[in-house]
Amino acid sequence: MDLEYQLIIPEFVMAGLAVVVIAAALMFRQVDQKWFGYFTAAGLAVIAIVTAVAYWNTNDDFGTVLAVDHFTVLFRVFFLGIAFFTVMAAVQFAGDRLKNHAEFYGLIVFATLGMMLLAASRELLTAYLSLELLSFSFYILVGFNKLNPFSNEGSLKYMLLGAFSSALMLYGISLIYGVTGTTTYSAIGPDVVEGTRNIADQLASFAGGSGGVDPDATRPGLLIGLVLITAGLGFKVSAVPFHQWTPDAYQGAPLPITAFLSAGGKAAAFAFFLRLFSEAFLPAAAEWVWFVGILAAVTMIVGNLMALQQTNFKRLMAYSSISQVGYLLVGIVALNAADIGQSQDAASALVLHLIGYVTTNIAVFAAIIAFYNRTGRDDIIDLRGLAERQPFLAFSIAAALFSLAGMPLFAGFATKFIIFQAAFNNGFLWLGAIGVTVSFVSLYYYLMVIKQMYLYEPEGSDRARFHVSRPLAGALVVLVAGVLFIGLYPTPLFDVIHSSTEGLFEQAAALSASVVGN
Amino acid sequence: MPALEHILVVNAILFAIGAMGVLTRRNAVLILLSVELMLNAVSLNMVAFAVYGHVDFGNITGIVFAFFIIVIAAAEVALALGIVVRTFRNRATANVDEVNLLKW
Amino acid sequence: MVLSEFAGVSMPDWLDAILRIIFIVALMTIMAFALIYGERKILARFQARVGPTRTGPIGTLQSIADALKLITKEDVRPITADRWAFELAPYMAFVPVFLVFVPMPFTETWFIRDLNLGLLFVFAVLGLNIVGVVMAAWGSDNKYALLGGVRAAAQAISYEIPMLLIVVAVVMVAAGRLAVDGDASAAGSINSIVGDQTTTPYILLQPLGFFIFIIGMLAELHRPPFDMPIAESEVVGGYFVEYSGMRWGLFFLAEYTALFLLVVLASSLFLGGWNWPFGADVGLGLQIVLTLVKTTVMIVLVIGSRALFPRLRIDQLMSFSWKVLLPFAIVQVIANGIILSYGGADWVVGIVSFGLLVALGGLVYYIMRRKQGEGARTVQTTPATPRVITAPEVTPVEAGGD
Amino acid sequence: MEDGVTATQVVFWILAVVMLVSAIGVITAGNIVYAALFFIAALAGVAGIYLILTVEFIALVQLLIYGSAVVILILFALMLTRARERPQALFGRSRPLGIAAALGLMAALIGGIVATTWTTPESSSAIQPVGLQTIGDAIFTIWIVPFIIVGVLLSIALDGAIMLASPDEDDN
Repeated sequence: MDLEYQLIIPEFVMAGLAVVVIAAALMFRQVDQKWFGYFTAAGLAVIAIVTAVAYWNTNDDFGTVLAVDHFTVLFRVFFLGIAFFTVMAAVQFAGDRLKNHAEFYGLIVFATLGMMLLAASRELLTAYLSLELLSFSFYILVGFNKLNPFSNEGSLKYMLLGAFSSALMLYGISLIYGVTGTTTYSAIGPDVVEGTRNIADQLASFAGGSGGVDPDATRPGLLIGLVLITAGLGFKVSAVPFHQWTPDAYQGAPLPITAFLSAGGKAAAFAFFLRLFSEAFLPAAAEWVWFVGILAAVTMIVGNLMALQQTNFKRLMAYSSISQVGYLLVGIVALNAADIGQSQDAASALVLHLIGYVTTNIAVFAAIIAFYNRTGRDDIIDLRGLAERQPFLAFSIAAALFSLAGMPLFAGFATKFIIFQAAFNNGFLWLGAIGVTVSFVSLYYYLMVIKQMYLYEPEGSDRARFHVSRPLAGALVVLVAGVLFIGLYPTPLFDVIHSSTEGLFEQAAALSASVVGN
Repeated sequence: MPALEHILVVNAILFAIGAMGVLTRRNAVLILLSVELMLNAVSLNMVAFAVYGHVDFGNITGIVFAFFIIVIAAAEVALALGIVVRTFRNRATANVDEVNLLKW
Repeated sequence: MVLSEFAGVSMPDWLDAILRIIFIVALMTIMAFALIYGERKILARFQARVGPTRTGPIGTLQSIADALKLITKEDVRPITADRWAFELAPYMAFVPVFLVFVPMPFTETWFIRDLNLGLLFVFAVLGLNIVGVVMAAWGSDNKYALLGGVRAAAQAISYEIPMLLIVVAVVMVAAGRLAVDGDASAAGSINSIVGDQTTTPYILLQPLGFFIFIIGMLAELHRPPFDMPIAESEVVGGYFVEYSGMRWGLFFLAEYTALFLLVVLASSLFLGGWNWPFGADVGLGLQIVLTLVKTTVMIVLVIGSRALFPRLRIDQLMSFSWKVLLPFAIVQVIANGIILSYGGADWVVGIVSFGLLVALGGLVYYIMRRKQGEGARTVQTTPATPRVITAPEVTPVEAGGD
Repeated sequence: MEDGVTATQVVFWILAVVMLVSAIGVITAGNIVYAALFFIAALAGVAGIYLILTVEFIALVQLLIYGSAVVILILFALMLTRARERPQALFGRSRPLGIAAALGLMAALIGGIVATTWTTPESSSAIQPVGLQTIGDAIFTIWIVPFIIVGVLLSIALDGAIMLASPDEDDN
């Protein structure tokens, strides 16, 4: 079997980068640790640029397991960017508060590698293993501050629940495999159509014992598999009934890792979600749309309501990110449209919102990291008077929070608008309505933070102005500019995304054509 | 050979027992053991599907999948025990709800 | 196969199975008695003594006398011990070893079953032995037992890895050679590996493998110089310190049987087992003789190492496995892969492996020299533990039997 | 099935009962070591079922990896975390809820499985054992990427476990 290894060179280079960083730290013990961070960041930037240039026009498969198409390349560059900004934001933090720096950066790179592979997978075994690669890196990274009991605890809970959710998802995968006989997305698609034809009727007839249906097509196992996969994925993206680990892991993790977890972890899980549900399960959309819809609604509502009562900034961001997951799930629900074009619009809207949300979130966290480097505190009340002590940080946080709340001019508005529009267009009025309503609720808690920064005087012994280290400030400027840019002029980004999601729907388009043909 | 449905039902029971362990136990090591039971049920499921449904088509996906699940489970145990040992060094307990600085 | 052929009659399956089990148990017991007697005699020679002489002609019945004493001895369980773990542990340690007999080829046709995955089977099943050890250690509720058990577990997992990798390397070579005859998939079966060594014993192709296998074998069996888990001067006998009577005897039987089995395995993998190494076709009788001679030579080697080498420290033992043996085993596997996939000849494999062995020796020598140079002289010059010289408790059997 | 109750089926049910009873033992044992020992029994049952399904390779891998490695690691952790000798409550407060949820899951799974018509070969003689070579070929060609990922993943797990568990200078 001939495999075109040149397609996955970036992944190999990533693994090489991580190994080099870890090995270099063993060899050069005298070097200032921050250089490992800058070296990693430089490596990530180079890989990102080279990948973007060299692979953009690729549309190929690596064996049966990976697809290297526009979608993959877009997400490769996206994840590399996330990792780059995380590392830039982490350098000073890690130098001050962590040990084993090289392993810290190495694990960030490995986690990014897992994300890249996850976005590229078009086969369940590969996807599962990539997801585990990603999760394992995060389990370690969350517990990285190993003398801090909060960090241990977050890591322990995250790990145990993560393993449990993996088991649920795997059971679902096994049922899907049992029904369809394959784990390749594109091959699942047609079988799913076979398998779910009239599942509702079949279930009804099974319950009624009438037995009047064709036994060859009686496959509720498929439905259970779908539910379990969604539940497992719900854990990974922290959708609501499965969100318990999120606040703990977020609060326990070192701050840069909280940023990385909320941005990268979520983006990767959604890339997987999107590819799986559009390439493999779209033909069965009528079966899963109701429970994903309920998941989305509950997630939006509970996430926002829980966020209202938080006092710790990390926990606030945890619940905020949960509510954002709700909005993203609306995008998944909206995949179920009358025609393929509308589905693709929904997918593009989802990716756009993902990019906007991630940019914003990293901006918030970069600013909070800068604040934490100075003060070592992360409760909301500690932000008091930040506008006087460090106006730029206060402005960045305010801008990013406005964006998360979905205020016009900022990224959040444009992207949320498009995603809700997709939901409205595809007939999910109620979801869109819930989303818009809870967005107003979210404005309240974001404003509380902004109020602390702008309306109160600084408190405590340390009221002096302070400086932000230059690399971190630079990264922050870029991120805030990105938030404003996406908010004001999302069209070019949307076009790029739209061209990348095209490949996801080839299968579904072919299938629907054949159905129409019949 | 036993019927496929019988194997699947046995696996489902094993899986549910594991889930019950995860939901009722509070010691980290015991939760981990329960998760391992669930993973065993899954790999058994995979092998059963591969053997009954698809081997004759040359499809051994399920067997390969089971192999990888076993490997992952081992790695998971190693890592989880590292974390447990770490927690124990800091807190002298391995019970997840005694580890309660954060709300569980 | 073996028994029905041997007796020249056909018999029902269940009878065949029962006879095989009886055969194994008998062989196991006899081998253990012989080994214990041989060990005591050989060690005595190393120490300028004569060993057992009183029971039977030149002491040959000593082991049987010991066994009788063990059986009649009171079986004591400490009051704080965990009942189930304590009482089941000897069986958990014993049964896996018993199962390892299944794929062992004593001659071309004498084996219980020629498993296609025989090598994997041996290691998978033998690994379970350690569960019994840990159960005993935990169940005894004794500090020294627990220490011994933890040491045994650490040692077992550490040395199993290089050993397994080396077996993989051997299987790669075997598969390459068997593929010429058209059946590479038989390379997992021990008997076909032995069958392939008609002209070249694999020790010539994988000298590094032989070395690592012997080291790993000594460690797996807790034989000196790797006997930290049962070192009397450190942990007063280790994990079975609280055992007495027949339960203790079971641990002992398991240990000696494992020694015998691993020696048979080593001679099958590297010395050609029942095969005459220089190209002659051998009949059944000669095969038995060859197996016996090869195993005896290796047993003398193993027992001799007990008398000749000082005991390591536990940290030295662990670093040796992880920092020296494991990297070399990995390099060996990679080297074999590269050479074989590019169609290299057998002698290339052998020379590379030999080169690696020399490099390993050089590395160990260099480390020891550097340690001495750094002033860690005390570590290196600590005399061989007094145990080896005086050896009043050479085998616990003797200690009990006197 | 066309061939009535065969010996294999009897063995299967014995193994299944052993496996399930041991699994219940794992989740109800009052002592962690007992739970680990029950776990070994459950694993042996699973390995036995693999043997019935004619996949010796997976059975042996199961024994090799779980039997030696996992169990040793677990007992190790028990010893390391055993400093405080007092009876620990092993069950959480929400026990009835957990049991109910798990029973609900079980009912749903069994219902789904029974209601589904699975693709099976016409007779059990159509089931061919899978050779080791087939599995090896598949892993190193079709599944080479997963294989590499697993390699990376194992090294990460090892690295992380060592880093997290190793004592620090300012450890107490």
